[in-house]
Parts: sequence; structure tokens; C-alpha cells
Amino acid sequence: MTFEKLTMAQALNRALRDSLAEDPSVLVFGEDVGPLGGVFRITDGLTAEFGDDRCFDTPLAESGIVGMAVGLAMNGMRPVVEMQFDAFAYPAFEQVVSHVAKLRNRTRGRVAVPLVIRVPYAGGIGGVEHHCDSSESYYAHTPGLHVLAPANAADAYGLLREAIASPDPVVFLEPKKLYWAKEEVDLSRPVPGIGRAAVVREGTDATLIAYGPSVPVALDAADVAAQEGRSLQVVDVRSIVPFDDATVCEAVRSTGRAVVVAEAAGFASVASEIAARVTERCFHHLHAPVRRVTGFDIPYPPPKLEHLHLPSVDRILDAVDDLQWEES
Amino acid sequence: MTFEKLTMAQALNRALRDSLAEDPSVLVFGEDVGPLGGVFRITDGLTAEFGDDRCFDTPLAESGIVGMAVGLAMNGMRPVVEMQFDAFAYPAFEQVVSHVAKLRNRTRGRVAVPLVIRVPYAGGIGGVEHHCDSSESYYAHTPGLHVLAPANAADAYGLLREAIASPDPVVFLEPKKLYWAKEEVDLSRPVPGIGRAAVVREGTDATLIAYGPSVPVALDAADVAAQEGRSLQVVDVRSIVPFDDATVCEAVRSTGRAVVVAEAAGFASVASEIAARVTERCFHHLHAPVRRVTGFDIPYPPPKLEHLHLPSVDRILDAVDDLQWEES
Amino acid sequence: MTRDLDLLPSEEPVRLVDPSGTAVTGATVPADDALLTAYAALVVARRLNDQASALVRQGRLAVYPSSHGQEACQVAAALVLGPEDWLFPTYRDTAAIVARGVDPVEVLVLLKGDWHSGYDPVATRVAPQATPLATQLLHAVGVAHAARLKGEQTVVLALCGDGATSEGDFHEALNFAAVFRAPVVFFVQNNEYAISVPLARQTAAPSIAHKGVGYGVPGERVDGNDVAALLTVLGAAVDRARAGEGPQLVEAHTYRMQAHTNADDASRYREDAEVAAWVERDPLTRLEAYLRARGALTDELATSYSEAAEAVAAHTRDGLNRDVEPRPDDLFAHVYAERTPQLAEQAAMLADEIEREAAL
Amino acid sequence: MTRDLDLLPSEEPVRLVDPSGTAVTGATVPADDALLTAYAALVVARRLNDQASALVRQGRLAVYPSSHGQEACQVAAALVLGPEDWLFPTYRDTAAIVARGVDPVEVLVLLKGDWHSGYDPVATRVAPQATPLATQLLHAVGVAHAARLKGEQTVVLALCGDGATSEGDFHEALNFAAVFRAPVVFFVQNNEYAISVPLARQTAAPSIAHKGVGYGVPGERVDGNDVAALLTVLGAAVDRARAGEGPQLVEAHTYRMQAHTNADDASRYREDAEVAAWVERDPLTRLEAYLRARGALTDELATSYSEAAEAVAAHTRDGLNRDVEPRPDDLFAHVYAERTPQLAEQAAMLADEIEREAAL
Ligand SMILES: Cc1ncc(C[n+]2csc(CCOP(=O)(O)OP(=O)(O)O)c2C)c(N)n1
Ligand SMILES: Cc1ncc(C[n+]2csc(CCOP(=O)(O)OP(=O)(O)O)c2C)c(N)n1
Ligand SMILES: [Mg+2]
Ligand SMILES: [Mg+2]
Repeated sequence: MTFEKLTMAQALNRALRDSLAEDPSVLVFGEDVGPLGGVFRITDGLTAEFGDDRCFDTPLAESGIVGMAVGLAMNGMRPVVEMQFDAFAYPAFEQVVSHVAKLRNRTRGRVAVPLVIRVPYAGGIGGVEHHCDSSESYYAHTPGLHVLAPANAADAYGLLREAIASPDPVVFLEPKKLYWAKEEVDLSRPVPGIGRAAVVREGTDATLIAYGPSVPVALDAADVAAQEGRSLQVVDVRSIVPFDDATVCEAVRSTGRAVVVAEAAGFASVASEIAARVTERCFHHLHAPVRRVTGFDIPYPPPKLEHLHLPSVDRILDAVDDLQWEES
Repeated sequence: MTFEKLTMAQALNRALRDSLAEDPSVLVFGEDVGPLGGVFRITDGLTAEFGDDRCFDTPLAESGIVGMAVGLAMNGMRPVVEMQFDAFAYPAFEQVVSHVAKLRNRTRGRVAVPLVIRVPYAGGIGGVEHHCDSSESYYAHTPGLHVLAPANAADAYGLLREAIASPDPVVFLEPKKLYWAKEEVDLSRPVPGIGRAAVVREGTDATLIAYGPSVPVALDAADVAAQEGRSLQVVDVRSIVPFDDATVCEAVRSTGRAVVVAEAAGFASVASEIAARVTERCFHHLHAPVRRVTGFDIPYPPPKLEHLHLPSVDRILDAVDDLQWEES
Repeated sequence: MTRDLDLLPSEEPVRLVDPSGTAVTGATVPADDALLTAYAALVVARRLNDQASALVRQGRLAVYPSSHGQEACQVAAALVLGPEDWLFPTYRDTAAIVARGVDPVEVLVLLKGDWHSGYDPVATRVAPQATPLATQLLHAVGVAHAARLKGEQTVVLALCGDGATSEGDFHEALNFAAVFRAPVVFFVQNNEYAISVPLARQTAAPSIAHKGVGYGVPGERVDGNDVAALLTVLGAAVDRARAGEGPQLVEAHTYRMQAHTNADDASRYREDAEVAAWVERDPLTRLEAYLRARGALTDELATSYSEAAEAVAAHTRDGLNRDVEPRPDDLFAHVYAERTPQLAEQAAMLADEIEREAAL
Repeated sequence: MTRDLDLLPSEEPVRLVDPSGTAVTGATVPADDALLTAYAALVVARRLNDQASALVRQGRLAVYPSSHGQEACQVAAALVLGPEDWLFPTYRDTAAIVARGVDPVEVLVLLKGDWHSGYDPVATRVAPQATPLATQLLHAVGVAHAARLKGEQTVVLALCGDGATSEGDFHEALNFAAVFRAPVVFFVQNNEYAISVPLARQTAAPSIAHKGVGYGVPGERVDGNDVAALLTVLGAAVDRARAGEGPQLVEAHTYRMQAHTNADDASRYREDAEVAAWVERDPLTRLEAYLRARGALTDELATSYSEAAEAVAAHTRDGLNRDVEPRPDDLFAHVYAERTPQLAEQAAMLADEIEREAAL
């Protein structure tokens, strides 16, 4: 075991590097991912190390990037493309929904689409409009895609490696605000795979269910709650699609109360899904309806107002307070 | 009151005609909406009657259509654009999400975007791939849009008229499979407006919540259930955004059981939202978890298999049977 | 500054054989053998179009977008490719896929409604027929670029219509191909209409081939009903791409003789006289006249071609008339390499429904 | 067939005043008055760029994409428009908006982070600065088409960068504008880079102006650091559009002298020498030299221009240094004309949180 201090950004960079080194069919491309190393430096050094054929800049067109990736995947490659920011993936939406997600099914499995679409996503970084969208629900609602959202450096490394090796297309959501947090990690230690959630904090009174950028907030809330004498369990969803019903439901059944936390606007979102499916599966274990703490149903706010929009420790604790404790 | 026999297609055509006649700023455009009258003939005769300046064909580019509509709306027009089929609206996704939905908010209300995006949507017509997508969840999840789905000719007329007159952008989802059903309607009679659901069948045992193409299926299910001695209430959501919590929740509280019916893949969908919010609001009135009868989490199937995918009377009744009757 | 002029198309579409079947003065027409092969394929393509349209009327196909009148383009697109090359067709290019050697019964699976696509794209080197317009052009670039990276000599020929050139993906595909010098021949069948919308409402450009220069891609235009010209122009484009000189844009001037599909009513937007004028430019009669005048096409050969085409039609009919039992589990089997727990649950629910139904 | 050639740009970018400030032989340079006005605006634009960059360093702006080096384009884009015309700027075009008369403090609201946009687009006839690349070009077409339908003489000038020309929306916008003959001038500031990506990776075209012919739109290119040439070429395009002759594409050859934004590190992808070479082509020194040589620009005038620019900078500083109390209810107030019940509920929840917070 070799622990080292790494940021999530570095862990992602390492995952790309290791995948490129291991499998000659892996290609990394997108806008500014070459000599610049990406605006978040996730692809730093890759062109220098692997050459412009393996890690390269494209013309500025997201539908083009994803569409070309589909063709590369059809012909034996494993493209890993970067969408510069969440909202700048929208021009590729038709390619994602009508081809990336459907080509395997269309061809009865004869054509696989082993590609990864990396999306630096969500807010909390003081970004201006279009740079902070939580777009996971669009992808999660689209059958044929896997949708992952790591919340720590180890998961970022492990899940990205697995996503690149996967025979299926993966939308890989990277919480921008977690890029720079340093952690002690051992990259050689395997993490739970695609389709697996993780209980990241044990607790007995209620369960917080979160993913991506909301996991640290949920953990903070659990810390504060503990000081107030309430024991909150935290589940990190990790893999939005496929969803780990077993782990999540076992957790909720153990506490009988649940709050789903997510940055995205709440309406018709992944948080809605989690609330609905947990309720379907755990109804008689629930002392209170599953609460959702999500972004408001508004466009992502400007930097000066984003703190009011994002799920906060206080808002999570308010929701926990609402879980009808008097009745149990 | 003057009842007449009309199809939904005719009612929509009438709505466009009446709006064009009433307000010179209304423009209708898209692919094949001119001389051909649209592939579903919804714009039949409009170019002949109002001229090519008011109802016109565009080059074949959906982002272009929606983007130009945004500009027209910025400069005093009320564009009503047609996306030829659900899946062919995806190229316009960036324009819809990043501009149509956000321009009012971006400009603090100084620039309104009074436009309507008509989308013939959903399945049940034996269409090949890309012609049967239920795309409502993508729009419903996007703050800034109104999302409507009529289920009968009178609503189609009334809601489309209101959508065109609305100061806000509306995604208007027209269930293709209902285009040709003839009904007795009185177009002069106002229907409930945007933001209003309607109880379309009274019932006491359980509530079916549906919209668009699923409403007739829910009504059929209620008919069959009635023969089997079970009284099902049916709520037609009509307006997905804004959602009518009051009507829907009152209905569910009155029966204590609910099934949401929708064609779209269930995961992270409008059906998830309805199940989640009804549960949040009616938890202690519920004898059983809210059940969802939705499309599977798969790409829309080919014609020969679609009947297995679509919510059916039997599947709805199975879900109703599951609502834990023994316990109440 | 001659570079931009080199990228512009010729002043008139390239034509080698005129509508009466006479070689244009000075033209280098392909050898008779090659044209006889093409002619045989044209006869099959025409017969297939007619057969498929009949199958729609008989309710065996949900819909059929016919390439009647465009067969020269269909055939040439297939014949200029080698076995390792790739073809990227649209919904209208059934005849091209068949000309490439794919079983029409497998090709028509999409329009019959059994599944979204019937043939094996990897084995046949033919992508699934694309419906979302222009999207396939980018896939073509990707396949071509992968071939280049692997050091293979593969060329990709990607088809689209005049209408599709208006989509953003057309732009992005030509640009990506040019920047990466991908070996792609973009072949636009300009049949004057996108459903009901005439070319004049589609573009104000001097021609579609003029769109090439904006990407640094040579544009050429060709008489789309002259298979000799098509074989020559497309063949040269394929050779050029194979030689590593990058993509090319070829526009064929042709005409959609029938409605967009059987569901369309062309009388709403065009005059019969316009259609009639194109009958005289029919690709089959033209080539037939040329080959007969040269004595290359004998009655005997013509009969054998017709018989071969009839055989294809009969095979198509037989195949389409066979009902294939739909397999409900197919709904879940191919969404992912391995089905998710959610899909397994849903498949089990459906299987249970079907079992209960059967037990009734 | 001269039509296509008419649509191609001139062999070299139009230049009227060379980098040393000397008029090109035979050139018709705009009158001194017009150039003095432009020069004054250039001085403001340069000062504003420097001021804004300083405000980033001071933490008063989140980010600033400077148009340092591109000020001639910025100023010309504003000066060729009449009061009823519309300007569609990008994130990089702050100086153009200010040159059109909008208060820089309002313009910088976006980058300060108080709100997404600060000025009134309808009153100023300046669209909000667009971030999603090329999307605004379609809005420009719509605004122009609406004007045409209303019988107004409005012209729309839409800005974008070289990188943005690769997006599908660029293609669709030029095509729609051409087909509807919308009075739009598409003005591309080719500053050689899209963040780190050089033009050669963006397109293989002979020039961006060559993209016009594929839409039937005349393309022209111009020295982007020569404000005299810009005023002339853009002015002609605006006149042409106003006269109902349709859209035009103008490419300015210029250079982004600084990093993409302050957050960018240009040393990773370009050499200092490359930047240094462009210093000699600076738009301000060039025009200054020209006007001084003609005796039109006196020291006195120069001082008054500098003072005016300083005043703008001071006003900008003051405005940006004022903290604006964010209004939480703004989050909900403008999503729809009337807030939905859901938003009302959410606003109430937030108000309650804030109230409880305040009570602590
Ligand atoms: C993105 C998209 N938008 C709309 C459609 C609907 N549609 C199918 S074919 C067609 C016309 C295409 O015209 P063209 O490209 O000229 O090809 P043709 O049918 O004439 O062969 C349209 C609008 C589609 N398939 N995809
Ligand atoms: C659709 C979209 N994709 C990506 C981005 C991120 N981005 C912002 S500016 C930029 C480069 C734009 O280059 P160019 O068009 O040349 O304009 P310049 O910045 O040089 O003025 C990129 C990639 C974006 N804003 N929008
Ligand atoms: Mg066509
Ligand atoms: Mg640039």
C-alpha cells in the first residue's frame, strides 16, 4: 500500500495516463486538452507523453467531438472525450441521446460504443452562467448510458479507469469544486465498481443519500448533527446509472428516514428518482416521507448568489429535522 | 355552445389559425410546415391563408429554427415552431436549455421569450426509431420552460392558444397517437389554463395520474377496473410545468393510493417527480407507496415490440392490485 | 492564391454520357465492363425500389423512402468502394447497401419494424442506416480517423441528402475531416427536395459543392443520373482519400422521382410537369442506350440482368412476407453489455406478464 | 459563372493603413474626423481592457477575457451601427459594447458576478454577451428577420471568434440568414486562437471568409488592426444589408495579445516571439501615427482622449468597487413572468431560512 497526497484532478490525470499507457486503443481528445492540458489541467502532460495522435485538440464543436468519438469507437478505439464545461455538452445532446446511448441496442450488440464523455460539472466555484450546470438528470434519464459521479480522488481514479475499460458508454461527471481538494489515497487499492454505492459514514437515525459535489456537504452535515446528538448515515451513490438499489435501500431501511441531497434543480431529477424508488422499496420502513434537498428550480445563479442555491449543511439539517421525529 | 366533431390535429390547426388571425406578431415555422402543411398536417392551409411571411418552411436545422425563434421573440414576434418529431428536437437542445429557458432570467425580465416549441411526441404509432421518444423529462427538468401535454382536442386547442399568448416559452408536447381521434368539442368553451390539472374521472379507491398519451390508457384502465368493482379516479396532469400540486394532491388524499402512468423511461423522469412530490405531500394519507407504470429504461422499441413497452391497461391494473389493499 | 479556386467545383456538373446515351465529346468514359456491372446493379436497384414500394402497399413494410430516380448514385456509391471500405448510408440508401452486397431482407428489417437495424455493420462494413440527419457524417469521420491511426488504407463514403447539408453536424463533419485529413468522401445526393422543401429554401449557395472550400475540402459536382460520371468522380475521390490527401465533397444532381415516402403527398408541393422533365434523364435508360449503342449490352445480357433483379425481388418478397416472432427479451438484451439490475427487474416483470397472459 | 467568384474574399485582407501608419497606395481612407472619433474610442477601449484586467487582479471581477490587441475590431463594430441597429457581442466584446455607449459598470455585471447580464438589451440594442459559442448568431438572424418583417431598416452585427466558426450554429446561422436574406453582418474576429487551439487546428480553409460562398454569402477579409479598413469594410457590409441585399461575412485578421482570460496560461501553447511580432501591428499606434502624420491628431487632442479614457476607467473602478447587496428573491423573480407555485414555495423557504439566520 502506497498512500500519496493527491487532488481529484491529479487522480483523474493519473487515470487517463495509466489507461493510455495500458491500452493503445485509448484516445483522449476535446477542446484544449492537448498542449494546454485542459482548462482544469486534467489532461496535463498527456500530449507530451503520448503524442498528438493519442491526446489531441479538436476543432471547437461538441457534437463533432462526440460524433467523431462514436465513429472511432465503431472502429476499435476507446475514446475519452472532454466537454469543457457541463453546459457546453448540450450541443452534443443529439449525438449522445440518439447514437451514443442507442448504437449497441440498435445493432443488437454488434456495435459496442466503449467511450467516455468526461463532464466537469456542477457549481460552487463562483463560475459565471453556463459553467455550473448539474446536468446529470438529462443523462440519467437516457437509457443506454452509464452515469458516474465520484466524490473523492480514489473513486475518481478507480471509476474513470473502469469507465474507460467498460464496453458501454459512460458519462463521467467530475464535480469541479472537488478538483483541488487534496486527499491521502492509495491508487492501487480497488474501489467499488460501476453500479456500486458506498456507505461513507455509519449512522443510525437517518440516511443522507448524495453523490458528487454533495457528498462532502452531506458528510459535514453529519458531523454537525453528531454534535447535536443525531447520528446520520451517509451513502455516496457514486454510480447514478446503474443505481445500487441494494446498498441504498439497506441503508434507508436501517434508519427509517432519508434525505436525498443533490445540487441539480429538483424537478424531474435524479433526486426525484432516488426519492421515488427508495419510497417504493422501503415504504413500510419509513417514518417520514423521503425529503429532498436540491437546487431550486431556477437557472444556476450568478456567483454572488450561488451559496443560497446550493444544498447547505443547514438546509440538510432542516430537512432532517422535518423527518417527523415526534411520531416515531 | 357549438359542438363539432374534431380531431386533435384539427383542433391544433384551428388554434394556430386563430392565433395567426388574432395577433400579427404570431409566426409559424419549421420543417415542411409551409405548402405541405407539416408531416402531420397540423399547419395545413396556413401558408395559403396567411402567406409565406407568417407560416414558412426553414432550412433543415433544428438549432437554427429554435435559435432564430429566440431572436424573433427578442424583437417583438411570437414564434411557434414545429420540431418534426420528438428526437429531432435534440439538435436544438443547447438553444432550448441555454437560451430559451434562461434569457428572461438572464436579463432580469427585460427580454421575454414568448415562443412555443411544438413537439409531436411519444409512441404508439408504429414509428421507427427516433420517431417515438417521450422527451418531456428533459424539458421539465429545465427551469424556465413551461411544459404542456394535452390529452384531448379541447385541451389541445385551449392550451395551445394560451401557450402562444403566454409571455413565457412553452414546450408543447402533442401526443402523436391522439392526433387522429375524433371528439365532440366546443372550442369556444374555455379549458383550465396552464398550471392546472383536471380530474377527468371520479373514483374513490385509487388515483391514476397521467398526461398526454397515457390519459386515454388510464381512463380505459378505470373502465375495466370499474367492471371488476374497483373505483379509480383519473387525473390528467395537462401542465407538467408548472405542476398543479393542489389538484393532484387533493385527489390522492381522497383515495389514499396512487399510480403514476407515463410512457417515458421511468428513471429520473416526470413520473419520478410526481411520485416523489405526491409522497412528500401526502405521505400520511398513503396506504401504499405510489407506484409508477412507465416505459422501461430502454431505447424506444421497434414497431413490432412497442406494445410490450407502453403502459397498458393490464399493467396499470397490476400496479393498482399491488397497492396493498389487504392492509387498509 | 489559386488554392481556393482549386477547391471550387467545375462550372457545370461533370457529365460523361448525356441523357440520350451519347458520350460527351472528349469524355473518358469508363470501360464497358465496369458499366455493364453498374447497369446490372442499376436494374436490381430499380427493381428493389419498386418491390419495396409494393411491400408498403401490402402492409409488409411500415414505410419506404424510395431512391427511384437516384439509382445511379446508389450504385456508384457502392461500386467505388473496396471490401475494407465503409459505407455510411441514410434511410434512403437501401439500394446502395444492397449494391454493396448486403441481403435486402436484412436491410429492410428497420422499415419492417422487427428491429432498428438488421445487418451486421462490422461484417458488412456498412453503418446502420441513419435517420437523424447528418449525424452519421461525424461517425464516418471517426471510423476513417481510426483507420488512419491504425495505418489501414480504409476509405469511408458517407451519404446524405441536400436537406441534411443544412444541419450543424454536416458542418462539423466536413471541418473535422479536413482538419484531421480523414479519408472520407462526403457524397450528397441533391435530389432537389427535403420532403417538401425545395433546394432554394435550403440554401442560397451557388451549389452544395461550393460548401467544400469553406473547410479546405475540394468540392465537385456531377450529373447524378450519369453513372459513368459518378463512377469516375467518386472513384477519383476515393483514390485521393486512400492516398492520404484528405476528404472530398461530391454533390450529385439528381431528383427524387417519387414522394418522400409512401406517407407523403408530393402533389402538395410540386408539379407533375417538373417530375416529368426528369423522366427523360432517367439513369437506367441513359446507360442502357449508351451500352446498347456500343453493342456491349445485348438482349441476352439484358434478360439475364432482369432475371437476376427478379430473383432479388422474389427473395426480398419472401423474406419480408415471413413473420418473425418478436422476442420480448430483446428489449433488454442489448441496452448494455450486461443488463443492469434495473433492467433485469423490468425484464422479469415483463416475462411474468407474458407468462400470466399465456396461462389465461 | 462569376457568381461564386464574387462571393470569395479578396486575395489579401483589405488594408488601408499599414502598420507604420502610412496609407496604402491608392487606398480611400475614411475622413480624419471619422478616424479621430475611432481613435478616441480606441484609447478608451485599451484603457478599459487594462482597467478590467487590473480589477481581476484586485478580486473585483471574477474573470476578464481581454480584447487587448483587438480594439480596432471592437471599436469599428460599434461605430458602423446606427442607433436602431443591434449588436450581438460575446464575452470578449466588452469594449465594443462600451464603444456603443453602454455603461461599462453595467456591462461588467456578468463578470463581477452580481447577475448574468447588467444592461438593458432592448434599450441599448445590445444583446446579452453570449458565452455558448456561436449560439448568438442565430438570435441575430431572428432579430434581423423580425425587423425585415416589420419593415424596419435595422441591421444586426453579430460577433464571434475564429473558434466559434467551427460550431454547428455558425453554419446554421449563415445559412438561415442567406436563405431569408436577413440583414446581418457576421463579423469574425480571427485572433488566431480559441483558448489554446491555433487556427490551423480549427480549420483547413484558405480563410474563414471563404466560408461565405457555401451559403451564397459574400465573404471578405480585412486587416483587423487597421481601423480604417474595418470601418470601410464593415460599413459597406452594413449598408449592403440595410439596402436589402442580405447578409455578409467579414473576417478580421487580428491577434489576442493576452491570455484567453486571466485564468489562462498562454505560455503553455505559444511563444513570446509570436506575440512580440504582433506588437508592431498594434491598432492604436498605427492609427496614431497616421493621424499625427496628417496633423489631425494633436498633442492636445491626444491628451483630451487620454483624459476621457481615464474618466471611463475611474468610473469603471468606482462602479466595480461598490458592493451590491445581492437580493435573494432575485433568484425566483425572473424565471417566469409569474412565479410558479413551486417557485413561490421555494422562495418562501429561502426567505424563512434567511429570517431564521438573521434572528440568530
Ligand atoms: C435531425 C432530423 N431532423 C428532421 C428529420 C426528419 N426528416 C427525415 S427525412 C427529412 C428530409 C431530408 O431531406 P434530404 O436530406 O434532402 O434527404 P432526402 O430525404 O431528400 O433523401 C426530414 C426533415 C430527421 N430525420 N432528422
Ligand atoms: C459551446 C461552447 N463550447 C465551449 C465553450 C468554452 N470556451 C469559451 S471561449 C472558448 C474559445 C473560443 O474561441 P474563439 O471563438 O476563437 O473566441 P476568442 O475567445 O478567441 O475571442 C471556449 C472553447 C463555450 N463557451 N461554448
Ligand atoms: Mg433531398
Ligand atoms: Mg479566437
